Amino acid sequence: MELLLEVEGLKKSFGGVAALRDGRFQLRAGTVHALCGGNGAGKSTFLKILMGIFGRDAGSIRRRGKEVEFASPADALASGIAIIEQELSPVPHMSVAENIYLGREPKARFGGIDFRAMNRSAQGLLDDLEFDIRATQYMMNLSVAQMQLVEIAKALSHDAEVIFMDEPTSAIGEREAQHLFAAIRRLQAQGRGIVYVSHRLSEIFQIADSYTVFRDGAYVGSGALGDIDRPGLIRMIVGREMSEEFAKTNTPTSQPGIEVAALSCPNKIADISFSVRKGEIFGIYGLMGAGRTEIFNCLFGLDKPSAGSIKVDGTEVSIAKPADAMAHGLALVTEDRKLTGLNLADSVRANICMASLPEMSPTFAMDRAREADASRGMREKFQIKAARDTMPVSGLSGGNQQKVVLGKWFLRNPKVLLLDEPTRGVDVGAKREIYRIISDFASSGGTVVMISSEIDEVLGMSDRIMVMRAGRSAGTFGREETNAQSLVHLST
Amino acid sequence: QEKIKIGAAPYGLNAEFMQIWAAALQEHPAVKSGEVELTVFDGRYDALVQQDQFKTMATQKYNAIIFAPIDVDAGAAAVQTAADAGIPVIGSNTRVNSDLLTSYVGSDDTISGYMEAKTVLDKIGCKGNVVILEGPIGQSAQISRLEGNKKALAECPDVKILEDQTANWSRAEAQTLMENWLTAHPNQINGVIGQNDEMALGAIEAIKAAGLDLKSFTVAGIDGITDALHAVKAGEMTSILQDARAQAQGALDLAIFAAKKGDYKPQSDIWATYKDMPWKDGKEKIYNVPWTPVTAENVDQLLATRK
Amino acid sequence: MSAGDNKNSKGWLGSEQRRLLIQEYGIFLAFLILVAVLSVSNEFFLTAGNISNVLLQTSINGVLAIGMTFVVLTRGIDLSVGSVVALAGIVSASFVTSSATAGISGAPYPVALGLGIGLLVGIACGAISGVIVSRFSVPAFVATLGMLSAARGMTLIYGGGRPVPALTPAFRWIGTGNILGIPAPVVILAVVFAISWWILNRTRFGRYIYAVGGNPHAARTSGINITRTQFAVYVISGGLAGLAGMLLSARTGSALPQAGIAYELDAIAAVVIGGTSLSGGVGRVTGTLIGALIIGVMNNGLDLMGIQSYYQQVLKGALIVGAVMLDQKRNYGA
Amino acid sequence: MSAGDNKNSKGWLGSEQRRLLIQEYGIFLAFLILVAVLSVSNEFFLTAGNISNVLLQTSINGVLAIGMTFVVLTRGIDLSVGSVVALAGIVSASFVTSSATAGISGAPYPVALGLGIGLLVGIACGAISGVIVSRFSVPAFVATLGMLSAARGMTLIYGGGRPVPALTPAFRWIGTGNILGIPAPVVILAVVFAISWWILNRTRFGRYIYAVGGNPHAARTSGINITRTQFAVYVISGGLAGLAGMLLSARTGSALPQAGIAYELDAIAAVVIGGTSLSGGVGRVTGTLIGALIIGVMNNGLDLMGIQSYYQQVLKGALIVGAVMLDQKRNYGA
Ligand SMILES: Nc1ncnc2c1ncn2[C@@H]1O[C@H](COP(=O)(O)OP(=O)(O)OP(=O)(O)O)[C@@H](O)[C@H]1O
Ligand SMILES: Nc1ncnc2c1ncn2[C@@H]1O[C@H](COP(=O)(O)OP(=O)(O)OP(=O)(O)O)[C@@H](O)[C@H]1O
Ligand SMILES: [Mg+2]
Ligand SMILES: [Mg+2]
Repeated sequence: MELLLEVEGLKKSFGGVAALRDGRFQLRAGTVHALCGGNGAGKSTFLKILMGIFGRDAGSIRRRGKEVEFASPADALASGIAIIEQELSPVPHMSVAENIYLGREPKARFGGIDFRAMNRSAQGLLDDLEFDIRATQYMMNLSVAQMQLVEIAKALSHDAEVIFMDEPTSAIGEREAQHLFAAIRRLQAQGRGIVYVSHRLSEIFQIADSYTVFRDGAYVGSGALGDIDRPGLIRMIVGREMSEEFAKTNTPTSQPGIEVAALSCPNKIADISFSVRKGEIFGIYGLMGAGRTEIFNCLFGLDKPSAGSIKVDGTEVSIAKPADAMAHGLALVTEDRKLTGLNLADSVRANICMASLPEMSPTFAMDRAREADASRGMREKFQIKAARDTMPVSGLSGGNQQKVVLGKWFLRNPKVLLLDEPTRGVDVGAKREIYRIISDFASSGGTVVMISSEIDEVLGMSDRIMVMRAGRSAGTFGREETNAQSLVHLST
Repeated sequence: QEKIKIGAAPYGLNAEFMQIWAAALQEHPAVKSGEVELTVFDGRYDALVQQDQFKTMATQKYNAIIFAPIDVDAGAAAVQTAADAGIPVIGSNTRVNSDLLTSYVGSDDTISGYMEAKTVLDKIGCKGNVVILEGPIGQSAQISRLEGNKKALAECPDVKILEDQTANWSRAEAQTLMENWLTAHPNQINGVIGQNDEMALGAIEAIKAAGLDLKSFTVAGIDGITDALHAVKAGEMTSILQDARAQAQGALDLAIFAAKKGDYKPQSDIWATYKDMPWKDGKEKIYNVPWTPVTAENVDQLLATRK
Repeated sequence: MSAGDNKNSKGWLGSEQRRLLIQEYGIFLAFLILVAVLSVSNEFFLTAGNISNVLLQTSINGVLAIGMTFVVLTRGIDLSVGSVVALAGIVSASFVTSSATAGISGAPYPVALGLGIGLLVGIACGAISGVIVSRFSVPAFVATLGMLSAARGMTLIYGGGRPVPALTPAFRWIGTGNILGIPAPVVILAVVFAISWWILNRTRFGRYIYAVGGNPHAARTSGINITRTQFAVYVISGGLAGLAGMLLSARTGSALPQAGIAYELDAIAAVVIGGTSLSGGVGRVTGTLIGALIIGVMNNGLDLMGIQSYYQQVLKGALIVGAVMLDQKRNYGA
Repeated sequence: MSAGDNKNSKGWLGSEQRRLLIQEYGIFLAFLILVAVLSVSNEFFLTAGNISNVLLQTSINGVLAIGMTFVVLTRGIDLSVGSVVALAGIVSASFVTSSATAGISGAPYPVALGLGIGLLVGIACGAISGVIVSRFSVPAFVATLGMLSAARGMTLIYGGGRPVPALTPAFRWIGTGNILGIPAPVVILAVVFAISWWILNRTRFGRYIYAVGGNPHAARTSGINITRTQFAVYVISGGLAGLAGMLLSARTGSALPQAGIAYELDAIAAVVIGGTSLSGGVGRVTGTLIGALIIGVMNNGLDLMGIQSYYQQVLKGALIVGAVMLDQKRNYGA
């Protein structure tokens, strides 16, 4: 069978720190190839080099047997390669259609753009994928998930022979993921090659037919997925034996931690009530756009609810801004780390300390020893892989960035933890670790509310689960009385 | 009786000289008596802004305009605008290269440039080294004053011009420049020719700050601004008074004269002060306001007018 | 009464379009208010002559601001426009002067030569800034500040520090002529605006400008040549500054070496007042035009009312801020 | 030879620190090269007297640029500093003049009163800009451009367009005095720098500034009060502009209404040359100091070498760009 891409000995380092030491793989036509590895293994770096986004330090890339050198993504696109990047990169003040056809706008007479044709084909594309997005909407008005869908549509619209998908499903819901898989199957049938990166192993086993594993920037092994089982793949990824169960140790107490009554925000959520006890992990499940994030925004003072009351520790509180919420012991891990979670230009240490500055500066001056300690503590707790803690977070791999956000909020020792897609982009090994940390937090009397689009995660971690549908609660269920099917059923 | 509407268009009002000029207009007897309604337009040091203001005045049908342009040549277009609207224009302070100017009241900058350089050269005995602090390059006053400076310097071929730079009429810039020159030419500078008082004062500050004796320098400026009068009184520099009041009030008299089509007698006292500049029935094209060197004798009297 | 209302809402814009206009250009409302206030408080303000004046007075800043819009949309800034105005003005003038003392030997040449050379000078300055910004990743502020200083120096060197007077009537026409009763500079501004609007809103290059400013990374991964796009906007800004320089000398009848000082501030102000963000990717050239008109109307109106210059400066400061505040209210309030 | 090398590398900085210094402040290298070239080409450049001159000439722009650094780090810009220099200078001077014609009745007052009032004026201007930017979300460019115009107007109104001369010797001391042989303005700059460095690098407020500039959304979500942080940086910039205004009038011996015009450009230039990004969140006040020194050294050096002013301007433009290009090479190259 023909090799669409063949890569050997790819090397890349940033400021003396090796990100990729030996990247290798072979992509055959008509296959879906899973690229696996832990956080910081070098997957994104590898794909970015192949796409011409980064230059390489060493190694060879052969496209259909011919040695190639991509100086920029334009070259890669020209040779029939497209990418869905891990980090979303929308042009916010442009329409969806303009984002999709950026750089390839259909021409009209006199050298202008045929906007009509562009909108029509973009809408056609989105409709084919069954993504519920209008092509004329401004990108900045979309939710993270919707932006991710647009990125998917954009990559597919390129009609490329090779498509890289770097964690395309990390922000989207189950239903949309299935639409994506259907599209992937169609591409596969046309003899194209897809490289698929995901930390959700079930997806890999569902869609891919071969795999390559990287660990610490180097090739570890490859093969057909039919020849390996789930524990085997995990062993290759993390380099040791590891079970995959949810480490659930908490037992809910009877004291209320956070109580929400009749919370409403026009056009977003209506009449949301729930109460979470100390020591409990309360899951919120729903399809994308169901209004889950909006609940947290209202609770944390990022948005103004039109009605409703919030009680923390049994006393009613009024929250107008995040600082108020924090004063009452709330912490919020937001779903979009790039937009609301991190100051990308600043150091790992500064980001970890960002929400605890007053506590760390009793006399206005920062207690730098405490900052360093806190940073070291969180890096150990979440096993954040960074060369130095003074390096900018923008230089961290996606999963490690997510861990920095978690570290920032755990550092505050909150009473109530609001988690919005907390394990987005986190590898199997670290996920387990994070589950354990969340669970320990609950066992020691903390209150946890967790939004997740991953059914396994919600079912595995939560004591009770609220299902959201179109801005309203579709019911709350105990862990034992529900299963994946009924959750999906309720949410649609 | 209709009031006479007169517009004054000075090139800019941020510096003291034009401020005195504008204030003198307001103190003219005809303005005080209410016979004339005067509006002053700030040209913001931009030829085009001035031209636009002429259009504005034409729209509003002013009876006459007093004009102190930023530039000799660029002023012509503005004057043309006024002429097209049938409004007489009286020049003041800076000439305009235009036949359409009704008349002009000002002082010849070439003369003052010559005079100040001459004072410096006389004091240093026509030998030694001088530096020149110039106005913004290309501005009419800078060009003419430099011409005068050069004319005087040509009479003393032994005098060397060590440095010659613009400090843009600015005291702070001149101070910095002089600090650096004092370093680059230690004990070599004998005379400082500042094309205006502000820059001369800046040079004096630099000399003082460097701990040097002011007596071993001869510093000259032009205009006779208040600070310079004080400095002259203290024996630190020489200056030549450019009579802003005479330029302004003279021009205003001529403007009223033009607006009333000759049915007017001048009201300002400046015609009595300057015997060398007779009114001549307002028929002259050019009225040259004489330069007055500031001396120990007249400085107190001049200072008294600045209250 | 109600009939009148109905008639109004069927005016030259449908109500939906009007709503959009106000939402998109809250600044347009500020402009209308300013015009309304001035019309009431001064009898001359709304005369045909004065309207023509205001447009004429806006033309140079308008041309500069439109060029600046291109640059600012890509997250850049062009501080050099004022100096380029002077340089292009003086170089082109030296080819079309009938004064023997100034100008290069043999001038005046045909007016087209003068115009062509003025444009070329502007484009060359823009190209240099463009290369420094796009190829060498020097921050635009630094690169164009360097050009501000260098172009001013070259202006003084070229003309020996003296103005070039006595431009030929043919050349002066572009600054003082009329086309169907409309001043030539206003017609030129209109043409520049129309072309720029078309480029920014209707062509690929326009989209690339927005994309490069909105998200350079996304632009690059979409195969857009960022270097070339950035380079091009500085060339455009330089070329338009060259054009503005010629308009300026043609209007004043002589090219001054100190022309155009601080023009960059007014140009950037028009851009920002018009709603274009200095962080790039957002904004419209229509807004810029309104911004330039606000500045022009303000200067004209305050002069018309005969407000004393010192107080004018205070008022201008307050008005600029007030206009934009009104805009912000519209956009973010309620 | 090799022994000498070894000795060198054990110099006042360890090799690791030195590497960091060059990496972080590529501009420092540019500065050293500039100094080296000037030392070789002019015998006076490295004399004690001239070094003191350069520092003195850098002091006012240095103070302004440090204030500007605070603002720029939060993604803002303060165009009003030049006008605030003039306003604070003239108001404070009017309290400490011994001239009967100028000043408010009863002046001179004690120098402390004059200084206090000058600072207050600066702080008040900064506070107004700060409120407009932080509360009303007016773009900083517009808000401070308004203040640029308004403060200049108020300066002219306050002083009637005339300078305030004859400042008391006690007041003039801050501009012309010496402390242990070091000019007082240099000492003031050093103190301002030290405090600012401490605030930006060692305090909670400094962290807020970087966070707000780096990602306002993330800062807000982390409980940081953006409004208050933004407000504070404009107050700091205004206060330092007030201080600079007093230094300027104390140095020149009289407060001029046209003082400080275009100072904002030099201040921002120092900030940007020093590596602080106009898009906020990244930069160091040490870089700003080096940036201000580069500008100061350049002006001084070109004057010392007696280069003609037209050519100076061209050279200055080229040098600024060159220095930053060197820096960029260091950062992104190899
Ligand atoms: N711009 C950069 N500067 C410095 N280091 C970088 C940069 N980009 C990546 N790295 C480093 O390279 C290593 C590999 O990162 P990469 O993003 O390729 O990992 P990944 O396999 O995609 O991880 P994840 O699953 O978390 O997305 C990481 O250790 C990261 O810190
Ligand atoms: N920036 C925005 N502008 C306008 N509407 C928005 C915006 N963000 C979200 N919405 C809409 O608000 C509703 C609730 O969105 P929210 O983000 O809270 O949903 P969610 O359940 O968290 O889903 P997900 O995060 O998976 O998209 C949806 O209808 C969504 O389309
Ligand atoms: Mg990755
Ligand atoms: Mg969500």
